[in-house]
Amino acid sequence: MDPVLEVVDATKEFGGVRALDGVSFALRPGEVHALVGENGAGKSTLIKVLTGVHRPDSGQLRHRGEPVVFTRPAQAQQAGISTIYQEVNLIPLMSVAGNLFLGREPRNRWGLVDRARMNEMAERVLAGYGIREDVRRPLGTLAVGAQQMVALARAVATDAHVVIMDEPTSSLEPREVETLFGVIEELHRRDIAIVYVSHRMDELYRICDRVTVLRDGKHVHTGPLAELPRIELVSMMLGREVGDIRAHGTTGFGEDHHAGREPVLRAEHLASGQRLRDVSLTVRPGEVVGLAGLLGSGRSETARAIVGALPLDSGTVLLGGKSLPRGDVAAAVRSGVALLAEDRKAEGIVPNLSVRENIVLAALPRLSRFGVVSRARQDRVVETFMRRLRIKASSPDQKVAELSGGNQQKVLLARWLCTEPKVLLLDEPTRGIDVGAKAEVQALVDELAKEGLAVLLISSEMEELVDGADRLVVLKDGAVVDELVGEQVTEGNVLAAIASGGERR
Amino acid sequence: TSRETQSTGQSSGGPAASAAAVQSSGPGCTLAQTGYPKVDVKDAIIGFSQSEKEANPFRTAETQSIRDEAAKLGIPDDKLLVTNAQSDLNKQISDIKSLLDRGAQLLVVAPLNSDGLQPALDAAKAKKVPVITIDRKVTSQPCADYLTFIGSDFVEQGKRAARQMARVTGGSGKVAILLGASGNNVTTDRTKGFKDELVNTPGLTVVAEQTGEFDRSKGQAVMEQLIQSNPDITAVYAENDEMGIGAVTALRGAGKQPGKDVKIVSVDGTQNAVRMIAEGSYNAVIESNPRFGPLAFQTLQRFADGEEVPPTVVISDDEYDETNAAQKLGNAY
Amino acid sequence: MTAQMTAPPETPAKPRRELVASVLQRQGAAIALVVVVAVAWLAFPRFGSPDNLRDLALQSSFLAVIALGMTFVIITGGIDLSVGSLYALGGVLAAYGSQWGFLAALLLPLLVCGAIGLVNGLLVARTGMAPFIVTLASLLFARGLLLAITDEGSTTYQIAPGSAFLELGRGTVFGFGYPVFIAAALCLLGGLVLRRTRFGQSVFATGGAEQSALLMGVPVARTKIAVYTLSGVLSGFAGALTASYLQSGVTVIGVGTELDAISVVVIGGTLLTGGAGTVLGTVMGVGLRNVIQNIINQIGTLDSNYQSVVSGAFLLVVVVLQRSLVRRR
Amino acid sequence: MTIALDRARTTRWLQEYGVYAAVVALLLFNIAFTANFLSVGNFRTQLVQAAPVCIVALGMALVIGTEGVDLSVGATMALAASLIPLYLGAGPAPAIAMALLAGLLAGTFNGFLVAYLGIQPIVATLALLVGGRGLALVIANGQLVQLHDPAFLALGTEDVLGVPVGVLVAGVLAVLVALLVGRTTFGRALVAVGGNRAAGVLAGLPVRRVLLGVYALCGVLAAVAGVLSTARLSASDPADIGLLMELSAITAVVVGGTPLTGGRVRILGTVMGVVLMQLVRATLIKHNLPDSTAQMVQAAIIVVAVYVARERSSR
Ligand SMILES: Nc1ncnc2c1ncn2[C@@H]1O[C@H](COP(=O)(O)OP(=O)(O)OP(=O)(O)O)[C@@H](O)[C@H]1O
Ligand SMILES: Nc1ncnc2c1ncn2[C@@H]1O[C@H](COP(=O)(O)OP(=O)(O)OP(=O)(O)O)[C@@H](O)[C@H]1O
Ligand SMILES: [Mg+2]
Ligand SMILES: [Mg+2]
Repeated sequence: MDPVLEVVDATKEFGGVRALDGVSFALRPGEVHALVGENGAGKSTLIKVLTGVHRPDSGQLRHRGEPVVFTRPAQAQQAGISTIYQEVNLIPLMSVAGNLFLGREPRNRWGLVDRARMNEMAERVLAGYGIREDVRRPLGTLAVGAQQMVALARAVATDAHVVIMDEPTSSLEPREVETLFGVIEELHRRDIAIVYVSHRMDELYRICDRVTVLRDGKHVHTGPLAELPRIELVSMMLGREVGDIRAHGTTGFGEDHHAGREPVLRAEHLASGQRLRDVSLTVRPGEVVGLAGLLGSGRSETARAIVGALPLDSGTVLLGGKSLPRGDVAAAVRSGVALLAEDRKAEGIVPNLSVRENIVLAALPRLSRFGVVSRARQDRVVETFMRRLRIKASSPDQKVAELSGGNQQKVLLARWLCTEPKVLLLDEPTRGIDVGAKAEVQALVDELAKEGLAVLLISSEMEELVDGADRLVVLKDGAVVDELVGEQVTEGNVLAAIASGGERR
Repeated sequence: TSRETQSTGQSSGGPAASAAAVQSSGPGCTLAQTGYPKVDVKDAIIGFSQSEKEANPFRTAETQSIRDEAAKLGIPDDKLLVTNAQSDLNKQISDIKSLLDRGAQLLVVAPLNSDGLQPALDAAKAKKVPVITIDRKVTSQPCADYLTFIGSDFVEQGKRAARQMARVTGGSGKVAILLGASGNNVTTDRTKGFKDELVNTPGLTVVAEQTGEFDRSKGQAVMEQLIQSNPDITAVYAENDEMGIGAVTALRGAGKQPGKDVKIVSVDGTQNAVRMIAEGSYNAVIESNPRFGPLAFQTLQRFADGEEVPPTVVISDDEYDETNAAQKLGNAY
Repeated sequence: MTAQMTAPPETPAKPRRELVASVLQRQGAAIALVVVVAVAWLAFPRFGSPDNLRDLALQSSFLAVIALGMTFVIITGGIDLSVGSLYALGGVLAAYGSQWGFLAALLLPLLVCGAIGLVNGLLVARTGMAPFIVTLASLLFARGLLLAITDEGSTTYQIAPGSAFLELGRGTVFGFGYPVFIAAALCLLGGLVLRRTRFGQSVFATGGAEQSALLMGVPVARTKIAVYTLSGVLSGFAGALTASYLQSGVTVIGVGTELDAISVVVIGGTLLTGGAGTVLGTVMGVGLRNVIQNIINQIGTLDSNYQSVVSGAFLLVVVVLQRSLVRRR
Repeated sequence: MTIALDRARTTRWLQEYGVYAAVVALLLFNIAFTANFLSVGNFRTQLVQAAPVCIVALGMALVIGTEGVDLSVGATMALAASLIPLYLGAGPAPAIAMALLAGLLAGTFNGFLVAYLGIQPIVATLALLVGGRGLALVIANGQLVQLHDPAFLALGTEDVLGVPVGVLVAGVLAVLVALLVGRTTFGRALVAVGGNRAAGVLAGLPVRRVLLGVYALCGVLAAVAGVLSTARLSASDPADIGLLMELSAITAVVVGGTPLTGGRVRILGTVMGVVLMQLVRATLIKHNLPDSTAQMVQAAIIVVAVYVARERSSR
């Protein structure tokens, strides 16, 4: 079968970093093709080459057998290739309907955009994806998952014959994931070819026909997925021996920890508007407390409230028995609370600064005297943590924006660890990072807890929560509905707690 | 028909002395000709539209002169309406229209620019309100669009500056010109007059002309540059006193003696410049007389009385040099 | 203005309190305008006189045309500092062109200023240079060009008294000058383009999230080029209107007009960060500025130095109020 | 391949060192084609004239680093200048102190609007640009005031160690500001706030205080420039001092390679940017070009300089 879309021997460099190195990739009509690899393997770059966002330095692009050059994403779209990019890429200030139809708005006979019809059509389309919001609302006011569904609807609504999805499920909740899979099946039936990128193995095996593995910008393997053992796939991604990997479990977490008696962190009756109604929880030193709940249940808000980044209507946060001043992040950080934020790009890295400067950012007061930064102490700290977290960067002077997602995440973790915190709040610490890095981060969390750190872990991955946490607090609609301890910490119990909404207690 | 306008002030010494006007040519304009109503100045509501902020001595003296004369004539405060256009042409048009709206029966306007006030003049015409423009002529029809223009002859100022320049330099040397703001017709006229007259003194050559935008610090900065690139400059013609004073500072900074090594002639007649002549660090200043008050009110009264008003009334400009600076310092503004 | 223009983009239909807040925020300038006009009407008997209102409308029309283009530029997340110079240049070119008749007088400024706007757009869109600095350079360039064609500003081109072109700026209907109607029509059209065309959607998308817009297939570069060109053309046109009104190509106008235009656009509720804004808001902003200016004139006795202090304070009050309304939401 | 690599390297080099190359090129041009260029006096003049712009540009660079801009620097200079004659009777020190205090207040006011009320910098500082000079004129009663205090005027005329006072002050301030940016927590925080404000907040940086401090510093630096310019002019001239200074300063900063998008501050680049623009002006004056040509040439140079130094988006 002739491929519908194909790159041959593509190379792409970003100022010395070779993101793609002679990669060839062919997509057959009607197949669901998985694209996998570690963080920074070049998946997103390959996709951007396929869709005209980047032009390859060398190599050729073929569409239905004909050589083509896409200079703008619009051209790829016109050719019937539509894409959902890794980060939600829509216009937050524009209405939901406007986003959905941007560039192909229905027009009346004077050529003017017919808003009424557009809204009506948008409502109809989105209802099919289980979204019943006012389509005239700015898109930015929707929850992230809903936004992702809008992006999906937008990509599928065009009469495309190729749909490319770059990590579409990373911010979807299980119900939405099912909707997405339904859509993919439908597209499959219509003989539309799909490129699917994800770090979640289960998903890949469930929906994909074939797989292409990239490593360090190079093509490693292409073949049918079903007959490829999972462990072999992982070994190809990581470039390590199968046996080496088998020794580890699926997550990087170890056994339960031995927590101290007295909680170091105590949050009492936190409330903030509609989003947080009543959350109380405690974390003891050496303990990993998981925060479970559906998307939008207020987990991130809880974490933000604890560090003072969310204005509280009522409630107190006590650290070691002393209450933290409300709304003062600096004070919380000084007292030893650290929040690894959910959105790495928006609230984590400072892209223009170097790896070194990013790492020491929160610890500056400790590394300076009279406001002057001590170079020696700074370099020592940076070196220590780069080694300990195995941060892959050409040097501490490299711009953090040039690192892969997983390494950026490690830089942020390092930023917090070098403040020597008492409490670490981790909001989706492994979102969007590859299996290798993920296991490393998980192992690190484990190790930190063993050293006596109090950890609050937020994750949308049930497996991660259940494996990692010693105790689980379950949230629903901004309030605590249940708490699971020890043996109770199982996937089933969490789901039951969420479903029953706290009646179990 | 031309007519000598008499000075209303004291015969000597006081500031008003230099407000005497010389005649001008052209057919006159009478009340009958225009068909405007007869309005007695003392009982009228008078509007004065100033063009720029009163941040420089010329504008200060100009506005003050109008106010003083009105007070002298016993015009109550609420019958003299004053606006300031803040260097915004559109605002001046609005100002004038609003003066008309507020019932002004006679208008004195210091135009921001020679061109562009037509709409305001038309509005005055429609309301049969005579307009006198002072200090700057507008390119419209006298008698038809406005009554008359009272002001200096800027070209003549330039010529007089050139003659002074010839005198103080002894007729030879290299001259730098500090131009006024680009696009301003005062700049154009003072430059033209100066250059036209300078031709008669073959020993003097212009080696540089750069704008100092009528501003002291810009004048100083430009002068500093010119001294470096043309160390042989022996004279400076500044198109206003402020730039001239800037040049003095620049010359001092470069270790030269202003007024001696490098001669300085400028136009305006401000206290600061005239004092410098007396002190010997400046050579000559051609006055640009801002005291339009007496003449303006006089002219309006004569027009009301049915007399013929010439299209241009040239105000007499004094001249300051080493011979008279000390004793005429009180005249400077 | 028409209903289409008045409708704020994407009215959230839900809770009433939210709706009120959003109207306050979006139409803050309109509300302020109503209040200020009401106060002026009561406090100054001459404010409401037909002559004053006509003059107010006429004076506002020139700035409105410039600010219309600025609104488009700012919604794309850019800024155009060259409008003041282009305004002056447009006037000079119109006066210069009027010797060859109406069409030349109109087209010459539109073409030249449009071309400079196009260069602005090309530099911004294709090289990724900051709009602030690109248009700052063309502010200088356009002034220089203006001086070059007027012999360093010494020549002022007059429009011959009989010229048909004069009618454009000086004709009146019901005492209101043609520029008032022309500006109103342009703003109406501008509002329609912004709200109801694909181009308008591209403008919002470009300013809202440029990278996303690009990935969504919006012709970002073309949109940018178009808005800067539009801004240039409109500034040139405002200059031509002014020249016709003043009967000459005055060289001393337009200094600082860019700041006026930016501030009225911002007062009108358009975000400087791009992605949101309305033409109606801008029109209200222009009205507000000129009404305040008019009130200062009505007071009449305010020292000229205090006038700018009052203008600055006023700008501050409006911006702070608007900001607190946005926050409240 | 190697060609591509060379090109990439040249581009990077130009980006990094473009201003320096341009300054050198312009110097060479002047040495070759401008009469009397190579003289101590001439270089002194250039430095003396560049000093106030440089001081303002230093503050502007910091503000731009936080993703802001300060349009009110010229007005702040005027405010500072307007206060000097009022207090000069008590001696130069009190007069200067009052002027700097005015700068501090103006800057703090801007900073408050930006940091605590969340108003966009352009608009926040536009208010002071519009009103500040008016206020200065009100204070000064609208008049230029000739100054005679010899100790104060010495600031504009005297040398220290053979260097004019203004130049010395600018040099020292440049070094201090460079150290501030490179070596202190404040400098780090400033750049981080400009690069990613939300991240700064979560990292526990005192974001608001940093912003307030940056604008306050910018105000003080503008006031210093105002004091020096006033001394040099030997007159307090609130109507004209610092007119359009905001544009000169921003141009210098951007030409010097600091992007307007924040997150990066180049102090040496800024100083070079100031020097470049000063040399351009000097060259145009020395060659007696008419105003029209001068403005167009300046426009072209700004575009070319910024084009070369811009951050390239890879495609
Ligand atoms: N615009 C860019 N500028 C510089 N470097 C880039 C750019 N985009 C990608 N890179 C680099 O190219 C490499 C490949 O990145 P890419 O985003 O394709 O990885 P990925 O496989 O999608 O990783 P992830 O799983 O984290 O999404 C990385 O080293 C990355 O740092
Ligand atoms: N900008 C916003 N405007 C209005 N509502 C919002 C906004 N951001 C979030 N919400 C709402 O607040 C609630 C909680 O937010 P959020 O989705 O961050 O919770 P969460 O439990 O942390 O989920 P997760 O971290 O998995 O994304 C949701 O109902 C969401 O729709
Ligand atoms: Mg990716
Ligand atoms: Mg969350």
